[in-house]
Amino acid sequence: MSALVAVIVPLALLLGLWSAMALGAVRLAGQLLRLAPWVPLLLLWPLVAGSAGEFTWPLLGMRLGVDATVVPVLVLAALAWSAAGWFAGSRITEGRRWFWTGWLGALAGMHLLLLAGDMASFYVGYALLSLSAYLLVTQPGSDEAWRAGRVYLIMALAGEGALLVGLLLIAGSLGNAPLAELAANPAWVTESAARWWLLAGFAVKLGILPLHLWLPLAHPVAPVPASAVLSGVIVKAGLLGWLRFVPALEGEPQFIGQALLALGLATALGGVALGLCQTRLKTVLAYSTISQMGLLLTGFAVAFLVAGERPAMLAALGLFALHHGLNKASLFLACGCAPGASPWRLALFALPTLALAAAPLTSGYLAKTALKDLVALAPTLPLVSLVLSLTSTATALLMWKAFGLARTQTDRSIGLHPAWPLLVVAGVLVPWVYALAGGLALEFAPDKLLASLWPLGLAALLVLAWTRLSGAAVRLPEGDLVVPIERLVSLLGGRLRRANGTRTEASDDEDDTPHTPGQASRLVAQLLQLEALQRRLPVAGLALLAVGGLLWLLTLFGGR
Amino acid sequence: MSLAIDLLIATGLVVLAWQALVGGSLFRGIVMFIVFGLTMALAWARLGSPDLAMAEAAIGAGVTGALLMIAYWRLRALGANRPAPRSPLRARVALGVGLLSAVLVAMIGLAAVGAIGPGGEAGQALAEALPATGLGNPITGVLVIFRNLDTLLEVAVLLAAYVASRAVMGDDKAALPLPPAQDAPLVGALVAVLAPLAVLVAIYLLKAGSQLPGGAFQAGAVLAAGGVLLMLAGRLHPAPLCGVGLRIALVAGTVVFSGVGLIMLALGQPLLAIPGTWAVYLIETAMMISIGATLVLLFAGSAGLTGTPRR
Amino acid sequence: MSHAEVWVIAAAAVFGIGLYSLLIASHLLRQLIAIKVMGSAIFLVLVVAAGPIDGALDGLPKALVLTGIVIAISAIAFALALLVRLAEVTGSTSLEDEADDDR
Amino acid sequence: MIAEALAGLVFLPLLAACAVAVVPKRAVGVFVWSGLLPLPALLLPLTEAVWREGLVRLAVAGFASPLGIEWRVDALALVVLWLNALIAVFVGLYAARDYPPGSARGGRFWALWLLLTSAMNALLLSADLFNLFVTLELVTLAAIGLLVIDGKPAALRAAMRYLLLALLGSLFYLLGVALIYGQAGTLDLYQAGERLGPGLLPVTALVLMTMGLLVKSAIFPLHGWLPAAHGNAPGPVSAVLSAMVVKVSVYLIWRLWLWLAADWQPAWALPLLGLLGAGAILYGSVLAFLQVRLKMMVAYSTVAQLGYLMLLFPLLGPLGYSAASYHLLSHGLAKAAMFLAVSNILAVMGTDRLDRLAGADRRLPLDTLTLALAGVSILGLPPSGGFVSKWLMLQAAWAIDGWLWLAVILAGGLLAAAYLFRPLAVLCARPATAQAADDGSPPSATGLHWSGVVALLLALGALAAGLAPAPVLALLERGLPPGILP
Amino acid sequence: MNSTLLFWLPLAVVMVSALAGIGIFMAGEQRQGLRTMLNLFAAVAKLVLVGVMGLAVLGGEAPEFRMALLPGLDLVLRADALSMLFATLSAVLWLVTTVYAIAYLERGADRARFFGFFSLCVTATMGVAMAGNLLTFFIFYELLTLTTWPLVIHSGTRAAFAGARTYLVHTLGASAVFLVGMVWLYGLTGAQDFIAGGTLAALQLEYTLQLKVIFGLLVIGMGVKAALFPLHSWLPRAMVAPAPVSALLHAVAVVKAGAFGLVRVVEDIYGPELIAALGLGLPLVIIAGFTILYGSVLALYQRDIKKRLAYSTVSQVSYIALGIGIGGPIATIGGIVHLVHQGLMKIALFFCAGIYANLLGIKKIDQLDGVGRRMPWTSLCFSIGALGMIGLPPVAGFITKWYLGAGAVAVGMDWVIGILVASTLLNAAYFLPVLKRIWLHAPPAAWPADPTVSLLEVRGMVGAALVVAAMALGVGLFAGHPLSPLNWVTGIAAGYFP
Repeated sequence: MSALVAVIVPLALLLGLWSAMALGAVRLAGQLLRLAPWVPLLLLWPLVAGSAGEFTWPLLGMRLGVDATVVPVLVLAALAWSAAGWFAGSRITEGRRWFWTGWLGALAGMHLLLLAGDMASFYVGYALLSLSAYLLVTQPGSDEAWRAGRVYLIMALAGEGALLVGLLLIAGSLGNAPLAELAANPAWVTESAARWWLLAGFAVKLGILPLHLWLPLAHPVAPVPASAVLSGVIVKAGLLGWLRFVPALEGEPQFIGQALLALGLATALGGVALGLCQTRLKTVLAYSTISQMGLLLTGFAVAFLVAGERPAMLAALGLFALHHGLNKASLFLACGCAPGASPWRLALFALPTLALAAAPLTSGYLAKTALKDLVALAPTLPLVSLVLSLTSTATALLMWKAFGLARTQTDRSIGLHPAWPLLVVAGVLVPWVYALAGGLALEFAPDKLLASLWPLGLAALLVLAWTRLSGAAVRLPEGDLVVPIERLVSLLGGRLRRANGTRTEASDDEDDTPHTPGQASRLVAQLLQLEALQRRLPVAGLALLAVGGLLWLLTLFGGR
Repeated sequence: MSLAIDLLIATGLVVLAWQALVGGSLFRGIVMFIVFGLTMALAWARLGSPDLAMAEAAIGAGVTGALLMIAYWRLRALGANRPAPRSPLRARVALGVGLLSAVLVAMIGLAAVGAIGPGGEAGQALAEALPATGLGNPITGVLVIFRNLDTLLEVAVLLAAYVASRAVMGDDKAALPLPPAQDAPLVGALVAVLAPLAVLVAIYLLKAGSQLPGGAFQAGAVLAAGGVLLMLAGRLHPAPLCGVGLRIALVAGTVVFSGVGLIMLALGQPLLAIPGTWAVYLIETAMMISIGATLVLLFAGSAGLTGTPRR
Repeated sequence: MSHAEVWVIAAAAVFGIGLYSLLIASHLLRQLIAIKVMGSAIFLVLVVAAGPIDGALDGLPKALVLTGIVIAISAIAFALALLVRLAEVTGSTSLEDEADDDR
Repeated sequence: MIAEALAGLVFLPLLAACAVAVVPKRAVGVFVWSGLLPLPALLLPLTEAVWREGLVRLAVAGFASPLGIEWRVDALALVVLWLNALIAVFVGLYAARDYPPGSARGGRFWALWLLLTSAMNALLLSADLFNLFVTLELVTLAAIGLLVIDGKPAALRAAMRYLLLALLGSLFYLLGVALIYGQAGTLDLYQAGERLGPGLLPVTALVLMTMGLLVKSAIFPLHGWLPAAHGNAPGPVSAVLSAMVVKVSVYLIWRLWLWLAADWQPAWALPLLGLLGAGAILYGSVLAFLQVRLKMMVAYSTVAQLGYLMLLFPLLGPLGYSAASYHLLSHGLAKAAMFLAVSNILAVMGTDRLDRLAGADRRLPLDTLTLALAGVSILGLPPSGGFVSKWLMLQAAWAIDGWLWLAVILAGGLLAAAYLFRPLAVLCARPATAQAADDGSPPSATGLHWSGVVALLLALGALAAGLAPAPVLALLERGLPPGILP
Repeated sequence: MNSTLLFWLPLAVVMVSALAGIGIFMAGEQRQGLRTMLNLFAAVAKLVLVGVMGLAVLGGEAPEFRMALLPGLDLVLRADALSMLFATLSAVLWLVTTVYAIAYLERGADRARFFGFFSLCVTATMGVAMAGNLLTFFIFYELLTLTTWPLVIHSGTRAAFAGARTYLVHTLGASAVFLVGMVWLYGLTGAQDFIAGGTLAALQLEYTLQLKVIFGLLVIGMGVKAALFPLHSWLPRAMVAPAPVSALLHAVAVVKAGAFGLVRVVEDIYGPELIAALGLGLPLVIIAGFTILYGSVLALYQRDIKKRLAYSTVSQVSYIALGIGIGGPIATIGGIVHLVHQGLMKIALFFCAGIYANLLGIKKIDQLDGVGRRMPWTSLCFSIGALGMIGLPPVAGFITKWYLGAGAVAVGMDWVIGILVASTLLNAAYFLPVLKRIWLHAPPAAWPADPTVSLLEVRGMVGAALVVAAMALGVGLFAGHPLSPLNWVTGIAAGYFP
């Protein structure tokens, strides 16, 4: 029951806000807005109550409930979203209706997504989330926002299309199956390629390498709280999708797991490489999200390499997601509060960067070690763990760049919003609390500490070397590959439109001359002349005699 | 011998038909037509049916000829007699029509010759049923008793022709022009003798009709001829309105015949059964009056007739 | 009733001439005469083709012919009235020279 | 009881006509309506009798067929009698507006109208070949008299041409009768049928009679006189001409070929008659589409629809027979309604030229509706009577695999759609000028004149024929011609 | 219920709007009060009657009106589950559209003619829904063509006539083909009423070739009105009709009659087994699939709102054909339930298009900038409709796509999912930019036309749009509800696949 409430409240709020605005009751709208930040916390209620509801009426028979895989993302969503909501409540001034429609829509989608117990509801939540996110991305209304929005929408829809194909393939045999049943006996996997369609669909949301193009465009351009939520929470929906719809079977051929592993590592390193070439802080952070998601993929790939490791994988990935979500959200909020204005703010900004770089004793170290242990389980080449550590170095480099950019933002007039420090604290504490609750082995064994320390040292060494040597930084436009693709599309579009131009819509403007019969053409004139001829008596007589004669012959001789 | 006479009359008919219809002036055509009518009467006589001969002579040649003449005169009075332009089309089609009608004639001739044979069953039935009716003349028997519906409808046709020609006239004109009366002395005397004679002959024909050749149609035609004579002699003039008496005369034939027929039906007899010879005479006189009046009015081309000339 | 064939052939010939003239003649009056002539020819065929009943020609067709003659005269009379009216209104006595009359 | 009904059908209008010719103008109205209105009532007992026995016979003047004249009423005759009665009454009601019985022309009009009705009843009853000739003459004279009652020059010339051709047709018919009497010795149509085989003479006689009747019913190559005559006739007259007068001679062609020549199996002649019909359908429709004047268009539509009646011959069979008879009925009603509506439009708008009638439906909503409803029946779209006949004809064509006839029937329907929707589109168009002047209220529709209502009733009759054809079809099923096995 | 009521009820349902139509014609142009009252009364009465009949059907009885029409052939109006579905849809939407039309034509001309033919058209639609055999279906099917023609030419402009002419050419051509098919069918099998599961099932494939040709003819006959690919070009051109006409007719009555006809032919005449046996399902799916893509692609290029909606209708209606073509219980349910969904969604879109055109004079898509601010509620309805069209949950379109996809896979036609997803993307491609313009663009300085409009007019139109949008949303959201169209159709499909 509580789950249903959690889903319905944001929608109700959206409708109330909407009609208030439409009817012009601004005062009522203001009051409703003040409620908005606290709605995400409702998520915690079903977590606590743990009730599972089944309602046959809505959609195709909606099941709601909370289960193990969704808990970390649930907590992350509750915390990050409410903080961002608090921040947005005071900071968003113009285009409020547009923003809040997007915000509450996304929130409702996320709620439904998290609490969904059956495929249809999950897909409904996911679709609502994607569509509302578009509104958040295009909220500023600048040209750049429109471009980002267009790219985002195209890729989001493509992803959703793939998702739909996968879901329908499953629905063919199982109908609107509950998710539990899906995970329990994945018999349907072998029947069709549904699994791979779903993998690709969710990969778009996670920004895995070839499909990441929209992320560096969309996240930075959105208003600060929206970027925080986008990068922090919404991206994790993709992970949830993988966990639910892409189960690994026993005798999975090895090359699949290795391919995924490689893709994850490539994304991690690629994200950092591209991030280093950026000039804007929020874009750097966006690329850092891409690389972190790559790491998640490596963790996920393990399930394909070694059987029976699902609980461990769930715990590790959940922890990592939680850690990354909170810290990334706080970093984005920082962008809204001029981090470079005072040393105190710089310190606040530094904490999450260190966590992300997996400095020892931070939540990052915790998550990264869990991840490394997970990957170690898989019978892969030793090279993989080495590369994994290198990713920490890379992230550290990226964080250093971000820190550099943050220092330049020294506009003191922008106040420090309390939501930022709150989120930073949560980022530090909550992963630890979760790890303890989750029962993860917390060793502080020296080799683990050392293993997390040397990458940082290497990173510091590289930074020093880099600034000494050239000082020139390589510049890349945001969204890297998107730019050439866009140019290609506009070229193609132009030619298509020109070709189509000739066939523009027939001008059917409403000229209202009455309908008059067409002018008689020559044939018609001849026909009328023939008719006039038949009127004359001699011709009629001739016709009569001819017909009579023919009839006489036929009757007399044709008869027998 | 009789074959020669028949051949003569037959070829005469064909030649006269050709003369009337092809070539020559219109007036000559009309005159030839009247002669053709008379020859036709001769033919009927040769074929042993005096009734038909009288009818053909009186109506076929006499009244029709008069109508044609008065129409020709009126057309000339209206100046509408200029010959129509000879359209090229007609020349081309003429040959075709001629050829095809020749084929048609051959076909009809062949068929008709084949049809010649002993009298049909209807003829025998007539011969047997006639004595029962007390009539001598089979034609009157057929006309009034056996196939009386035809005769009734035929009088109705005559009435329809009159009303239709009134409809054609339209309201604006009282009557069509008539040639000025000839006031030469001899005409007056001639008329004074002939008019009563016509009435007398008509009555005689009517009475004799039941036993001997004659009958309502011939009597009516003679009356009409008398009327036409009076008109031409200027004694009788067309009038814009049709007097009540004349109207009753016009519809007398139809009304009396239908009346008798319906009364008999009411009395349980079959429809249009004729009770006796008195009924035959009653019907015959009514028809005579109707036919006479209608033909005269058709000749006059006016709604009614009056004795006094209009100023 | 002798030599019925003679009459029948003559009647057929007269009918042919009438038909030819009706279709070809340009003056309406002549066409009406043609109709009357064809009528007479048909009556001839009707009576002669019926054949003799014990010596004399069958009486029934003769009665029909009488009716036919009266019908013919009434039709011709009406046609003449129509012709005169047509000549009066349109000034033409022929159906050939009229232009398209339903303009 | 039957004899009185039959007598009434013929003599009531006849005597009424005589009365109209005699009585003073004031009293004409009474006789007109007393002559016309009882006609449908008289038909009721007759219908019941035909339903019971299938055939009603009456020897006029008590003498049996070879000598006397015999009246026979079977299903087909009854259907056409009903059509004649309905047309005479309803179109008569309409005509009372243009030719009030009291007026000068009224007297002549109603005399001819009653004579025409009586003559058609007599024709439909009679089974005697010569009597048919006499009634045909009376019908022709009365019809042409009505045609020229307004005295328009175009009408006069059309009447003259119609008269000449009609007389020519009658002469051919009479010649055929003469030959048949010569051979068969009897004038009764059904007796002659039994006595004559398919020899040279009977075939010649039949062909001559058919030629005469083809001219009078304006079937395709010989239709030259119809458009001018029906197009220029006054409203009610054109309605009765198209709905009844032309149909009567087609009815006689059916009688000759299906009863008299029932067992001659003229295997090749029937398709020729069918082809004439097909030609009529296609040629008439195309010309109807090309017409500029509304009345001429409807007249050409008659030429086309008569083609359907001739399609009976190639599709000979119970289905084809009931289809053609039903088409005769439904077309009569629909065409009469259409002519009345068109004459209303002509009266109110002053012209029936299509290019000057744009937006007329505002002023004449009822007549546009009548035109549309009648159009539906002419098109053969459900739920009209036209559809029923088209449906049965299609089934008949399918039964004998007559794909040509199937195509012609469908093409006829589509072509009819072409020439019928064009005027409807013009009527409902909004001319630019009218729109500009549309600031005030739109031109108010002319009041609901009862003459418009009469036209609408006829159109609804055509539609109703579509909804309740079962009784009529059952009746026709009963009176099949001898040549056709049920 | 007693038997006499059961006999006359179907006829009453069909004829109540006909009587209203005739009354409206009689009332004439000036008496607007009487006309509105007649209109509303008839709409409500019909809804009540349909409701009563629904109860009877639910109660297991089968109300049936039978009249001997041709020897051996009857005019049958019968209420079975499928006909009730379409009848209820028509009755409900007629009431809503009447309210909308009254408001829309407040300042229009020729309203008597409009509403008269409007009522007759609904009579025809109801007749199509209730028809018990193919002949009755054909009669009302043709009546529908006739009564819609005057509505299409209502505005009387040249474009209207061009559109009407195309409409006529297509529909009358199709009726000729349909007639030949029907005659042939009756020739083969004799006159039979519709039987769930197909009347021809008992034919044991004697005339396979002829049955295939007949099926082709019947599909062409229905295909024109159901706007299947080669026969669809009349629909966009008929968009010149006023908005209420486009709304009810081209989104619900005419187009649905064609689709409904297809369902009848496939399910009630041939029956699913025979269709599968003769292999007729595949061609239908291929044609429907191609139409779906073709319609969507063409919709991309349209600048005029109603033209774009028209092409979207062309593609959406083919879902129904796709569903019954695929066969199998799930896809058939998807196909038939789309009858209701598409009706609701499309009518909402047309209502909004009508409001934009009537109140703001907006006809082209690029005039739609910022209209969301000026008319928030109308734009909301438009958005719900548009999202439904794309197939985004929770609007009704999603349910259909879900069932069609699942059904296709269940039968083994996986490639159909490709079509569904492609069409979803194409729909998004031509609807989302419109939504973007409506909501996210700045409004122009002045609207093309801003006539002073009475409150009644605005409330009537927007109210109707809102009601319909709400229904579209509700049907989608509460698809599981026992009374929802989805469960209703599941019951119907149970009849076809025992």
